[in-house]
Amino acid sequence: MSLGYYFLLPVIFSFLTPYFRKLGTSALRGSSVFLTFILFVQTLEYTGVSLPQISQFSVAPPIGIAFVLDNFSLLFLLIFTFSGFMVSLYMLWYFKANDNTNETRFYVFFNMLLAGSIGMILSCDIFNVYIFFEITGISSYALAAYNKDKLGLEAGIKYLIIGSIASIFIVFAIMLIYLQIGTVNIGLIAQRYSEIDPKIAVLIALMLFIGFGTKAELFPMNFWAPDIYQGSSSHVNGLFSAIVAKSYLFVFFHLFYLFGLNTKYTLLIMSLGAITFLVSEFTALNQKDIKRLFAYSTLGQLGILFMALASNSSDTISGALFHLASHSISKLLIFLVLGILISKFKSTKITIVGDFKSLFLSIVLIIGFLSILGIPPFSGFIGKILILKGFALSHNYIAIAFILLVSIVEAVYFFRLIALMLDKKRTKTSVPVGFVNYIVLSVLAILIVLFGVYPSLLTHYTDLATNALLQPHSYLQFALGVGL
Amino acid sequence: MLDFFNSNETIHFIITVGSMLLFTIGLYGIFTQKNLVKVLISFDIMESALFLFFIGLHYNFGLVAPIVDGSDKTFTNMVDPVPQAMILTTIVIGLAVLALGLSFGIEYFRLTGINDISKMNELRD
Amino acid sequence: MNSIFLLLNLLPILFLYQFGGDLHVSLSLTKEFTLSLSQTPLGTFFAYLSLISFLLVTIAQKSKKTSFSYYALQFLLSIAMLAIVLAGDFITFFIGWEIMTWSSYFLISKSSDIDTKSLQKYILFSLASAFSLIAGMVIAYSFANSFDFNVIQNSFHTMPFNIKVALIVLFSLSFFTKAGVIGLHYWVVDTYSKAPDLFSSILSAVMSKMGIYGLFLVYGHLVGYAELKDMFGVILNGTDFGYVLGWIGVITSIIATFKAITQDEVKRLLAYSSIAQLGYIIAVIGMGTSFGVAGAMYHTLIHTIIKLLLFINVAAIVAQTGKNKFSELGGLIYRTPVSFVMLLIGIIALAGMPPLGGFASKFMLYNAAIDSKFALILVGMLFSGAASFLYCYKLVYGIYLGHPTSKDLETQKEVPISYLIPQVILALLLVATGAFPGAFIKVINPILIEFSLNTIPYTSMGVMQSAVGNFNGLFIISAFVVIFVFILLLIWRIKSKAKNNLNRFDISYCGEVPSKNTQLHYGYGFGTDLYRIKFVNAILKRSSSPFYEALATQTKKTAGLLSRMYYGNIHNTMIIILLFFSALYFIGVN
Amino acid sequence: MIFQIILLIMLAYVVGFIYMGLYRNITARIQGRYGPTVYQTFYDSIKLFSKKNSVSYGWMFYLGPVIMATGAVLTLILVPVFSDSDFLRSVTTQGNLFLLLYLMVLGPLGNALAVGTGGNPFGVMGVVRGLTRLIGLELPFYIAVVGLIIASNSSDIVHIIDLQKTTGLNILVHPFLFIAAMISMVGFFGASPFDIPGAPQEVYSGPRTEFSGKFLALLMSQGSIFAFAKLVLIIDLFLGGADSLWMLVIKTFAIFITIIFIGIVYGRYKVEQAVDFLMKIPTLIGVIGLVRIIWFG
Repeated sequence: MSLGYYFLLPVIFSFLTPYFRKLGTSALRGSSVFLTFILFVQTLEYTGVSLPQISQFSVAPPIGIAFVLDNFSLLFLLIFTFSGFMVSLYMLWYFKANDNTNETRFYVFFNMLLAGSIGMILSCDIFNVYIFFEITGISSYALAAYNKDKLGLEAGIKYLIIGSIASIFIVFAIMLIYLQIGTVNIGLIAQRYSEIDPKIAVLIALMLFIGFGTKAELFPMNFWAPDIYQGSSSHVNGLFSAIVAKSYLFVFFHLFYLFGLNTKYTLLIMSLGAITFLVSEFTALNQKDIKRLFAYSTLGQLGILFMALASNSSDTISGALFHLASHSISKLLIFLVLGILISKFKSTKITIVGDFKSLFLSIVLIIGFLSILGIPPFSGFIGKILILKGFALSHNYIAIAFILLVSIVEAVYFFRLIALMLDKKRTKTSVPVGFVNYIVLSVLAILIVLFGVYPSLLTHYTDLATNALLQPHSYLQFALGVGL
Repeated sequence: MLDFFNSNETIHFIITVGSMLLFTIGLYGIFTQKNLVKVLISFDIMESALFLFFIGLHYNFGLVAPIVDGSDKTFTNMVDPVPQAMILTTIVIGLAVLALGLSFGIEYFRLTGINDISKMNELRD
Repeated sequence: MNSIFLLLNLLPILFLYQFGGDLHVSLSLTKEFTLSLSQTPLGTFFAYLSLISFLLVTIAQKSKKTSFSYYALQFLLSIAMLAIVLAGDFITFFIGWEIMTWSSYFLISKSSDIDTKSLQKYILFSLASAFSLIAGMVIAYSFANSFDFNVIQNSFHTMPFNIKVALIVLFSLSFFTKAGVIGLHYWVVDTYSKAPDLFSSILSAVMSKMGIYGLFLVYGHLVGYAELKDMFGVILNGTDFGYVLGWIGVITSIIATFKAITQDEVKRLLAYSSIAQLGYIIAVIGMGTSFGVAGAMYHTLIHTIIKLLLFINVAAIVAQTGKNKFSELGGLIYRTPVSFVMLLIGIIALAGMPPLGGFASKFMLYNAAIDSKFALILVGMLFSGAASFLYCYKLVYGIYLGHPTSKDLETQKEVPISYLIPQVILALLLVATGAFPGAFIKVINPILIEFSLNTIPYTSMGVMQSAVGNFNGLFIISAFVVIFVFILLLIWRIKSKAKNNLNRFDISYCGEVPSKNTQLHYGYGFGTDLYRIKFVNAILKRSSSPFYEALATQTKKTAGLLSRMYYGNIHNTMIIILLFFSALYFIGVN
Repeated sequence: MIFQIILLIMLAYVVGFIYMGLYRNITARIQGRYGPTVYQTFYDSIKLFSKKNSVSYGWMFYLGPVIMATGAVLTLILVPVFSDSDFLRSVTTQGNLFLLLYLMVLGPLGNALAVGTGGNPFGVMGVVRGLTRLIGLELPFYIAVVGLIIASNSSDIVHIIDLQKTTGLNILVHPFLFIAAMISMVGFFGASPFDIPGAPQEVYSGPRTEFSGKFLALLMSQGSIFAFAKLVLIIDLFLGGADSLWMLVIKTFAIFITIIFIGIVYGRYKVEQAVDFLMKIPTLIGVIGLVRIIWFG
């Protein structure tokens, strides 16, 4: 299968959604499951193929779309397609158990979101990256607001405004690049980035930094993020946290290393990542709204990822990628469980965590929590220790101390939730889980445990991805092969 | 005198200054306006400024539009088509965002009667 | 269910026995991480200690209605501890450590009187301990390029001095927290007192010992006592390092002892006593001499036995009467005589009285201090020991002696047999260690060899050798028994008849005749008069809780302050982004 | 050996009671009273042993005094009475100074158990006061003992005695330790100013409130045996032991009379005052002696 289908299939499905709706709700839901399943299986097939691979096809020459899949993007592709698959399965239950008047709208934008985020990580043309960036953006604004309720719309509007700012920065940066070098091919830009007038280079770098950093929720550009998470539905938050934020993160660091910005900006990004981590974990302590709480938690984890990914050392980056994968799975798990609880209790107070009675949900939720906290034998532990080990190997002890100290703050609210869950004095209501959710949540939980006890399953890919990120020769060769 | 205006440098200068002025107007709008529609308009002004800037800088005096109609097979004397294609795409995207934003705004206004973005603060701690 | 888990708990013991001290397995997780088990004499000792404790506690659980998940978590906990003590590298150690942390957390949460605050205290301190450990282990990795204990041990002396100190401090902090050194003990008392009653025995007897194991591992194995001596120099006959640790331990022990005396809740008293007893161990663990290590090992063993015995005893009483305060108990001696005798044996050992095993371990501790000439530390230890008589007496008096404080206490029956079986076994162990104090030397000597220290001379099972004289436990206990029986017979034979079972109100009471409503149980109040002693008052009125409360408040305030940034105004957010860009641009361009 | 032990117990019993009598007599004379005869306590003991009835509150009440007496006797036989003689040497070598320190507390513990069983609040009050006082009382004594152990590098009492033949008596070599130990000893003998636990005039009767008949007799006898043992211990540690019966009597009497004279001129401290005092002056003196040994010895 050509890489182009990664983009085309979701788009086609997205456009066909109203038609599927006419065929019936099961066709609609089934189509999405089918799509994400195909994409996921296809991605699994790529794990056995020698990479990078390229697919190129023209829309209107000379503007063609060229996709390059290297090991770095493969890891993200795996995460995205897997998360998408899980969410689409989950939605089978969700729309059955809840109001489904907005179902069509959700699937349109869900498929579009997949198209956009996958396109963003596969595209080797910075302008196409921008286009996919916008597609992802528009579909996530729409997903935030798809219920057309007050909070959702507010979230959508806020997201849209922030997205517009980010896109202006990115457009500006791309224009400046084109004016300076006359190309939008990432490979060529990477080769010739050093030829740019230093003052303009700083401007371009900063604009890209602000543009993608805003979307990737880096402090101090992330004041909007908790609002969006609070306003959106829980499963949408799962998508934001597992797919959307990660795709921006991908572009951020892909360009960061390709353009050789790592020599100059490492310290800046690391310290901003650290501040993100610190501020969000502290802020999370006071939250009363469960979705907002986990928004802060997501911000915090992204902060760690920023710290680790910017660190320039292959050990840390490999750990960070592991952590990223683990975080995606765990957060998805948590948000999906929260979705079940919220749809039961019609409330988003943190106390709902203490009100339900379901052994299965408690166990998977606790697994998710412990994994994010980095407690063995769950996958988050391996991620965290790999990151810390990487920092230790580069003798960056301040980062280690920082991460560990702030992690204690993180533990405060996670264990407050767990204590709430274990509190026997609360009256508990039993919660229907749904057959599909048993499967989805157990798969996620099992993966968390599996990566925790048998990490080489994943470290294999993260190591390859790290190599691909830090030594992008083969990527560049392929990217340069694209005529433009 | 006219030659002065016909030189590339002058045109580029005027375009740069003009579009940056326009950009500043948009920026001013963002900084001061709180009405959602006005904010969206400000964004569009900024975007338009960028489009003008980009297209304008790629226009050199004496070149024609890059339209291939089949009769002329030589691609000389044309402006670089890439920026134009890019801007076209960006305009489409900008339009989509604008439309989405306005529809959000309308829906939100219907529900709450608020169109001031600084008063949209139901989502907070 | 109980029998199933009893068998399950037997399995690891058999497994360990089967391997006969030579278990070396490793399993590669990733290219850097290996899970490896590697049995050392030290680990074997702690493994048996914890496994047998779990077995005994499981026996006691027979008559208490216990859910499957409780048993399962407890079994998981025992396996985690096994992983800790058999670990051959830090990854295994840490995984075991954390599984221990969360499985015990869930076990504690199953208690009926646990509250969120105590749970939070427990888990946060445990995690702080774990994070300190993780920091130490990654720093060690950055120099040794391996998590394997042996590799770290071999490359330790090549590390820079400040890294060595940092490692020792980090590891010590981690394990001190687990053992509950004063200042880091904030979680201990609440947790021990509010945990499920039988689980408190595991917490105090076994889990705190994992901290001690960690200290042994670091000081004896990873760093090595010789290296400690080289690093920090020598004071008197011991190391500087040991001297500092000695004071830490002694101060812990003294403060906790006085705190224990003033407690009203039985399990809180035991918790403080646990802190105090671990203080002794910490006081000698850093001395770097054979006697230091032997004393610490011996006291580890004895304290485990005693605390298991006492906590099981108290758990039985609490289960039987439903009361857990001295002010609500009393006068149970003739209702639950066997329990009383068991507790009596326990406190005699806890006070370090001859002829039971408690004295043997205290003797070893004191010898260690004498050996290093740490006289003031020794005096401190003796002093704390003297003060501990008070809480020992409070324990036995408050529960069993004096008068019953309520009617239902007068009709109590003896506790179920399943509680008594482990207690009897443990009491016999205390008698055995008292009679054969030398026997344990045989267990300690391989560990001393492992730490490359001189072995302790062993003459016979009954005799405990030391640098400054020895004592014959077998002789003492037989002399005690002979004299005891002799005097008993003598006084028995004296003609005068004792009027037995006198009415308990038939006491001399200033001419008054006490009635049922007269408060006669003096027990729960005692200890309060200690406040009148200046020195003790100075200790008692201080507490670590204001510090931690203030820390929590400050954290909350900081959180409040920081969260005001996220106040949901999108307009300001936009402006901040733009201003941030301009700021960065100006910095970047200039 | 058994014969020797019984002999020793008898000796201790007699000497102890005579000293007790002397204590009462001398105190009375100093206070300007006539006082009981020297043998009065001895008679009391005999009388109590032969009383027909005694009150018991159950078996623990019975066992308490026995434990106490056992502690006293065990202490007695483990303290070498005569230096340079094989008298009970095979027994004394089985123990050491640490063991003795702890055996000395076994008595109060047994007492406390029995008192607790009796259930008289005044008795328990006395016990608690006693145990609280013990905190302060032990401290200077421990310091002294630890100092001696470190100075002579042995916790074997026989060795400590032997060593004094070459280095000189410990009372001269380590005077600070001796003073500290002596102040403690005043308390151990229940003499003023540390006699609050018994405090007959104030708290009814203290720990012994409920005891009568043979139990009280046993308590008194063990008290006198124990007093003798303590005196012997002091002379062993500081005065080089005694090589003959006469020396033993003279030396113990000297110590004993000192204790009386110290005690008699002071009023009674309250518990907290006693502990406060003991933690300050004698402890400080002891610490000076100890520091002298470790750092300058």
